[in-house]
Amino acid sequence: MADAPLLEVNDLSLDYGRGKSLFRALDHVSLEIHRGECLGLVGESGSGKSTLGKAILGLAQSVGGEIVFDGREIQRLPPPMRRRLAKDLQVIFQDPYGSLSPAMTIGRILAEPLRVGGMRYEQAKTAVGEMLERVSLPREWIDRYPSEFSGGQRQRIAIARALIRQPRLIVCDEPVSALDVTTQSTIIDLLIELQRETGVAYLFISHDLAVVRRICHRVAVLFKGQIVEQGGGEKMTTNPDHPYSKRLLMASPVADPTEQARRREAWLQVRTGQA
Amino acid sequence: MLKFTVKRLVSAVALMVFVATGTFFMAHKAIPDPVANLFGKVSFTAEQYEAKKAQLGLDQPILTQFWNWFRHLLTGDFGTTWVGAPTPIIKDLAVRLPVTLSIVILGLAVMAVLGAILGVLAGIRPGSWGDRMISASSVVFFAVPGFLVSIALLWVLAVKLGWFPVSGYIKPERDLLGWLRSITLPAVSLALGGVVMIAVQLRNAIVTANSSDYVRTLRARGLPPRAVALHLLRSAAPAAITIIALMFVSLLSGAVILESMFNMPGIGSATKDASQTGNIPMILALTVVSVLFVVIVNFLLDLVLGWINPKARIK
Amino acid sequence: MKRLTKAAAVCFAASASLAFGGCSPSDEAATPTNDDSGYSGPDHISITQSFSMNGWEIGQSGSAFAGTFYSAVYDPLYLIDGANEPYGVVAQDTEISEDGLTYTFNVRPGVVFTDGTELDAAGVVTNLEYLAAGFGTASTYAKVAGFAALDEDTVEMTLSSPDPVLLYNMGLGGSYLASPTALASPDYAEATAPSGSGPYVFDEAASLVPTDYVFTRNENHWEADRWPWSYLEIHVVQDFTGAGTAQNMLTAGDTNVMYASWRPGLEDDAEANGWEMVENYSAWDGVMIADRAGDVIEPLADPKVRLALNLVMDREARLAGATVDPGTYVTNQVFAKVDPDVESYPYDIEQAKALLAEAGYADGFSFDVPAGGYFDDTMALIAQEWAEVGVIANMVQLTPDVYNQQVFAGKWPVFAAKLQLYGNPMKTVQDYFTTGAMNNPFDSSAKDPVMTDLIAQFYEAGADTDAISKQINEHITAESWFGITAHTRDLYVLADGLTVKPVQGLYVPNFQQFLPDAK
Amino acid sequence: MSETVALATAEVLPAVQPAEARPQNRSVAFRFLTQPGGWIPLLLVLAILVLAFGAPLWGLQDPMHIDPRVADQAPSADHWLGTDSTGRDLWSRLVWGGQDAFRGAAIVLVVALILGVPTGLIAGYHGGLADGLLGWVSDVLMSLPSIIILLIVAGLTHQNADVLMAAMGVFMAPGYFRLTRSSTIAVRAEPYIDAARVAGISHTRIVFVHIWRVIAAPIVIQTAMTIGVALGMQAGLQILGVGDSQAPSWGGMMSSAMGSLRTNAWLIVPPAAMLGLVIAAFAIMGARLGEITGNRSEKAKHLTRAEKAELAGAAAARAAEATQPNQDLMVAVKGLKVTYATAKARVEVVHGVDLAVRKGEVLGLVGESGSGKSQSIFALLGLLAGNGYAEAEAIWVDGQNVLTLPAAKRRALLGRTIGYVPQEPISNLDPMYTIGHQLVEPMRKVLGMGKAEARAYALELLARVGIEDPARVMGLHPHEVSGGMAQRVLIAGAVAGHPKVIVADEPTTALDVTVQAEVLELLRELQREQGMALVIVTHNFGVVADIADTVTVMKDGLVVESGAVGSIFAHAADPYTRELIEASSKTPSRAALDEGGVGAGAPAKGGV
Repeated sequence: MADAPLLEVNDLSLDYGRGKSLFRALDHVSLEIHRGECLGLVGESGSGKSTLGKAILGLAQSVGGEIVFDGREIQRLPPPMRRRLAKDLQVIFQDPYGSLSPAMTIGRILAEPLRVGGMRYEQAKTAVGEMLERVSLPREWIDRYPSEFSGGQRQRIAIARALIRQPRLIVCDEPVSALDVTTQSTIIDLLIELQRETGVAYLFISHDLAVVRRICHRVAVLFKGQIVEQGGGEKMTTNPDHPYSKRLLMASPVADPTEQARRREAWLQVRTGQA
Repeated sequence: MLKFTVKRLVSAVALMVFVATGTFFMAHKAIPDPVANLFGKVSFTAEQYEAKKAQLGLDQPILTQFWNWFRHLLTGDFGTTWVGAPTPIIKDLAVRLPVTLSIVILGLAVMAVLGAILGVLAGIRPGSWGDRMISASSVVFFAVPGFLVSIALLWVLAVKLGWFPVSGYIKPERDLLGWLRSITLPAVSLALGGVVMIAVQLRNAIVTANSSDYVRTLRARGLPPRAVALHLLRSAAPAAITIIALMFVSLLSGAVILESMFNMPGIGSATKDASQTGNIPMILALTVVSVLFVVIVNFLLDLVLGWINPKARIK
Repeated sequence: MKRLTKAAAVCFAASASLAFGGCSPSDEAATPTNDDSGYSGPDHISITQSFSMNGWEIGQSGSAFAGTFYSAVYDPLYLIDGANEPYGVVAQDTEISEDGLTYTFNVRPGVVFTDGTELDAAGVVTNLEYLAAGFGTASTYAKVAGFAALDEDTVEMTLSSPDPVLLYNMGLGGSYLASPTALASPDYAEATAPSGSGPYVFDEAASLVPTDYVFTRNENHWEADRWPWSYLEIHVVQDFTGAGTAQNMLTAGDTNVMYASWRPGLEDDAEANGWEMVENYSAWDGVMIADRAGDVIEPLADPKVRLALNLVMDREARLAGATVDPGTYVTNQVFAKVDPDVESYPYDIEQAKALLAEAGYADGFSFDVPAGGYFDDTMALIAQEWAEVGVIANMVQLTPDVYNQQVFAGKWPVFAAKLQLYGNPMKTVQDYFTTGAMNNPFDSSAKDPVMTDLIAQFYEAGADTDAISKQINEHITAESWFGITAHTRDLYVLADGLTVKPVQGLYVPNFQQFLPDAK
Repeated sequence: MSETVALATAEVLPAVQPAEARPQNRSVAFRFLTQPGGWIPLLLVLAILVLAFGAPLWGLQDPMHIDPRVADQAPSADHWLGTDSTGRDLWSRLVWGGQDAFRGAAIVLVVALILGVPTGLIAGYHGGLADGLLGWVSDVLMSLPSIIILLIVAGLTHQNADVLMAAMGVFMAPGYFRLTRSSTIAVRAEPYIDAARVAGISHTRIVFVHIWRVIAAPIVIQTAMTIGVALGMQAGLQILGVGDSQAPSWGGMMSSAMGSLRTNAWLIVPPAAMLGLVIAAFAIMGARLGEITGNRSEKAKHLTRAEKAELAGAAAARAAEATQPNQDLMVAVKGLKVTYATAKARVEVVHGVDLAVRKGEVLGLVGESGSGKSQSIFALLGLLAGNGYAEAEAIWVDGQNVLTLPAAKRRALLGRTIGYVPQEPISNLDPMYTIGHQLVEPMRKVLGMGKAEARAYALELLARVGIEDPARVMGLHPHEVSGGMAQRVLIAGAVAGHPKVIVADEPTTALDVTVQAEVLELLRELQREQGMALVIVTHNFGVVADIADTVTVMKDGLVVESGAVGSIFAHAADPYTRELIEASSKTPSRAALDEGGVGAGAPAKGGV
């Protein structure tokens, strides 16, 4: 991907709380995402992966560093300019039950971003219908409420909402972690197809290396607010270099007894050596 | 715990100062020419009017009046009452406070005990007839104002059956049993609304705690039911205690009507008379005292809450 | 409900006019003859009443409400007997000079105050000078120029002009004596206990001000043996719920004297419990047309208009209600002794309309009247009746105390009221017609030449006050000075064989009136 | 007086969790109207409103007309409710009085809403200084006995009823403020609000569209309660003599009726009954609405003792003939059925399941959410929720069929023979007690240890489960420790009684991957050391591969396959099992998928 990156994060730092309870969530983080690429961001809780997602989406204010989207610094944009950015930069959240307003029909939920773009509800209805079918949900369900859908279906609606204005980058914050294993793989495959079709880029945040391996072209490992290693999906999920990446890989159990036995032995070595 | 206590203390004092100042200026605005009212049925000449005005200090600018009043307030001197024999209000309060406090505290006790018993009974066996009865009756008891309840009680228990004196307050040192009998009816009338509130609150807290993960884990450890019950009570207690704090304020308000109905010389009936005769020092004293009690009770309950629930300490 | 027969009603009326307190229902049941030694009544009196009091300072004892409290702890110079005539208590051998300007009396020996001071003439003079400046008692001594202690036990009062009502007022509560030493101390007014010489002493510890007062015997009182009771109690009950708090206390024995107003079934309860009922016609009901000169409401200057306002009031209809006291005596006169020769106003709407047309107010007029006191129902009915002839009275809402204060400060030309009836016509004239009197806020007498002349004659020394007050009564009825509908009575219900001789100027009788040998 | 009760209603009614508030507002109204608890009070209130405000139409007598001749008459043909002591018609005064009552309540409501709701939205949405300041003012208002201030205000306004009611509205505002603020804070925390902001939706639109839709229902409930309280307080003030005594009002009627309570007790009945009725109607409506929109799931029908006894009886009978399993099985469950009783029906979630684990071995119980795996082990432990009950041919634990044991004996197994490790670490520790107390208490009460002995043993166990500074941790409270540390404490608690079998319900699902590996290793070591059997419930086949000897796969309340780990992984018989294994085993990398151009849908062979 020789051309200029779609998103550049340079030397970004972010703190929570003040004084005694100051907590450095991001510590001089830098990364790039190119058009049509899926960058995995892997880390454990407290590693700062969600915070980075929020900073990029403007939901959290950094204390230093820049976030350049399509060549333009987007952290200090005045609200109207920031709102115009909504067309290109979208989000999918983890909790299927919390990411859709319970009091609105899915038709209205999906139409809302379009109406912000100036379209009236009637006009938006056709676009919404198409989008529903694109995420393989029947068009006629437009007037139903989120509570009438399963977790997997709700995430499809959330994906539809993210895609409806043809964004160029979607921050996916652990989009499948709350789903069953079988449903997870169908949603991942949907995301992959949509990426191939629309050329949208993903920042895919997860704690599960198996999921990241399947969808991400490149993977960055985050530990206590710092990116410890970045690399191709295959390498980072089989033979990473940084010790923490190694520990992370070896700690995730694999559904194969012999392979898992071997991995546990390796994990024990690393642990005793380290301990 | 200390930092938590100090913080609560500071906000309590701030509240008292705010209320005292607020009521002072509101009362003076509410009753612009208090002197005229105080002459009652006797006609008076111009210079008698001026003499009285000077005697009460009303001729000074409002701010100096406020400062004089506030300075004395800090030393516990509420000034003298303007209506009736000019006695120091603090003496009058000394007679009146025990009356109101007996009713309110007995009411609180009845509310807490009855509420706790009903709440625990309903909480332990949810869905039982007791539980359904309590939640159903909570709507009715909540709806019916306290003074209607007191009329019914007065009529049946005092007038018809004569178990309780019809009116009047008997000093405890004069006749302990008589004292208790004289404050029971007003206290119970005030308490009934609160009993159901606390019962419902306790019941909900117990049911939630009972279905919580940690109680299941405690049972999985083999803990006998009685020990588990203690855990339930401790986690349900904060909810009930917050309601008691809220009910204390409404008890005080309720006292105003009930003391007049039962002819008991408490701060409640004094408030009604003072507000109608424009007796400003008395109004201010009564307001400050009742809010003081509310603040004290809230402060104590906050401490108890903090002690019971470690998480609340860092609030 | 046993309705009282017409005859009995008349008997009540008669007793009012004869003012001798005879013919009260108690007469029928022969009162037990109790000579001094054989007193057979209870050992205490406990009165339940709805009037509270404002402290022990003798200067404010003038009002008709506090008499009971003061009569327990203070000795007065004069009191009033059942026949509304003043008699000497501490003051003996009272002599009044020919020109009515000097009064001399001797001070009874042996009067000792609770703080040990002995009463002598000088002590009486200190008291009288204090009373002359007292809040409630100043009007009593308005015409007194000075007091002097002629010798150890004789006091002389010199008046600036004759005052036939002086002794009556002093007897009504204006002459209670406090210890001279106590009077001298600066915070006397704030004393929470009286320093009197009376038959009983206020027991502050056992009392619960302002609802329960207890008085214990004063053994070294100069006529201690005349008082058979070991202690006295007064319970103040604002009967807010009307649940008959007082009556329940009577039934329960918590009290043995109840001050009450009539209600259906009271006689039956009295009979069932063996209580005795004594009545006292204490006030008139109706509306006060004070602005008789039309200063504020111009049409009221015309007697025809005032008469018209009286003619539309259906006085008989007011008696028809089931809960109206059958003892209510319909009249429009202000004198307690209703003069049969003075004709009453009939109920005649047509004539009222004619009179209004004559006076030029055919389509009526309107004005404001106060509301929010305790007489709203009375005013509402009268306003409704006046409206039938186009006279609109708009009721303006006030709080009870603002109502009282503004009404007697002369701010309202017309107001509903329930004002005292005095057994002694002289007091009625003084209180309703002399300048500055409380019940004469607009001072109409000064603006009516006939009235000013009659008042002047009334106050000449040795005047035939009865004859003059009769002429005054005829004049004010002809000129319709008042809108009175009836005289109402208070009832004292006594248990345990107690009895009382009521005094028509006092709402609640002094304790002296309960004595077996009460005057 | 009862004004602070309105503030309590926010607590009394189930705190509405906005995220799951019943969304279909349309059907909320529909369901409200079809319930007797809904339409009856509504109809009653509407009838009274129409009656009151349509008063001139009904040809009533003039409520103000005084006629002494008919005073204090009992109800009769021309005076339906009789007359009061001045001869006025009670029925017309009661009807006209309705206008005064509802007018007053309406003013209170409007003022309380205007003051309470916007401030609640601002405080809840923006927080910070606004929240602090408004919160303090609300506390001040709540701590003032309102009757005193209202009496003063009555003096100020010379009994002007409207201003007085507005002042009462100010006292009711904290009720709305607290409710709106807490609901807004709850909604504000929901991801869909962040999604809306990312979608470029302005703050105001978020507040007035997203937040308003969800807090509308609780506000309606609060309104029903507030009207009731306002009516009560208005009457209370009128009884104290505030306001115009002549104009018809319920409070005024009661005030004069009290004056003649002894002579004509009937006078107080109509106004008191009407007031009580209207207030109760509003309160009932509020409670019904609360239930409909509340988050309370299907009203759990708690099994009465009788029902449980009957079921136990049946189980005991069946157990008698059950055959004795072979000796080396620590736990054997035969034909387990678990059913939950809701208000409407009984729902069976486990339909006849057999489970077994040999002594000293590890059983992996695998299945997706809703497969009934957790319910099965809770049935085994006898810890089903109140409205759940289990039936089985037999549940053998350590050679005993627990179904034949009396409850006390069966409970005795817990903590001694059977240990339990829960899933969510933090929520399984009692927030009110220190960690030390929660370890020591079972030791003393169940294992009969002395205080010092228990404390020492607890410290030893904490060290054994890998906690560096046991003494410090003993004094901490659950909210002061990390998830990993809490899970270690729970494991210590489970093994304290030297149990013969540990039942662990997804012990590592809530933990980070690295901590998960540590905890699994700890479980494995303890299991080996003490030769315990271990039943581990999980949805992750990786965990099964890591620790289990035998596997049982469950789906929709049934066992689809069971067997030794090796054979299941090598050649699982059931397609569902194969699919599960595939999903969490090595998958092709994204690069591989892109080259092959293979449809992302079809799972390629191989794994991570």
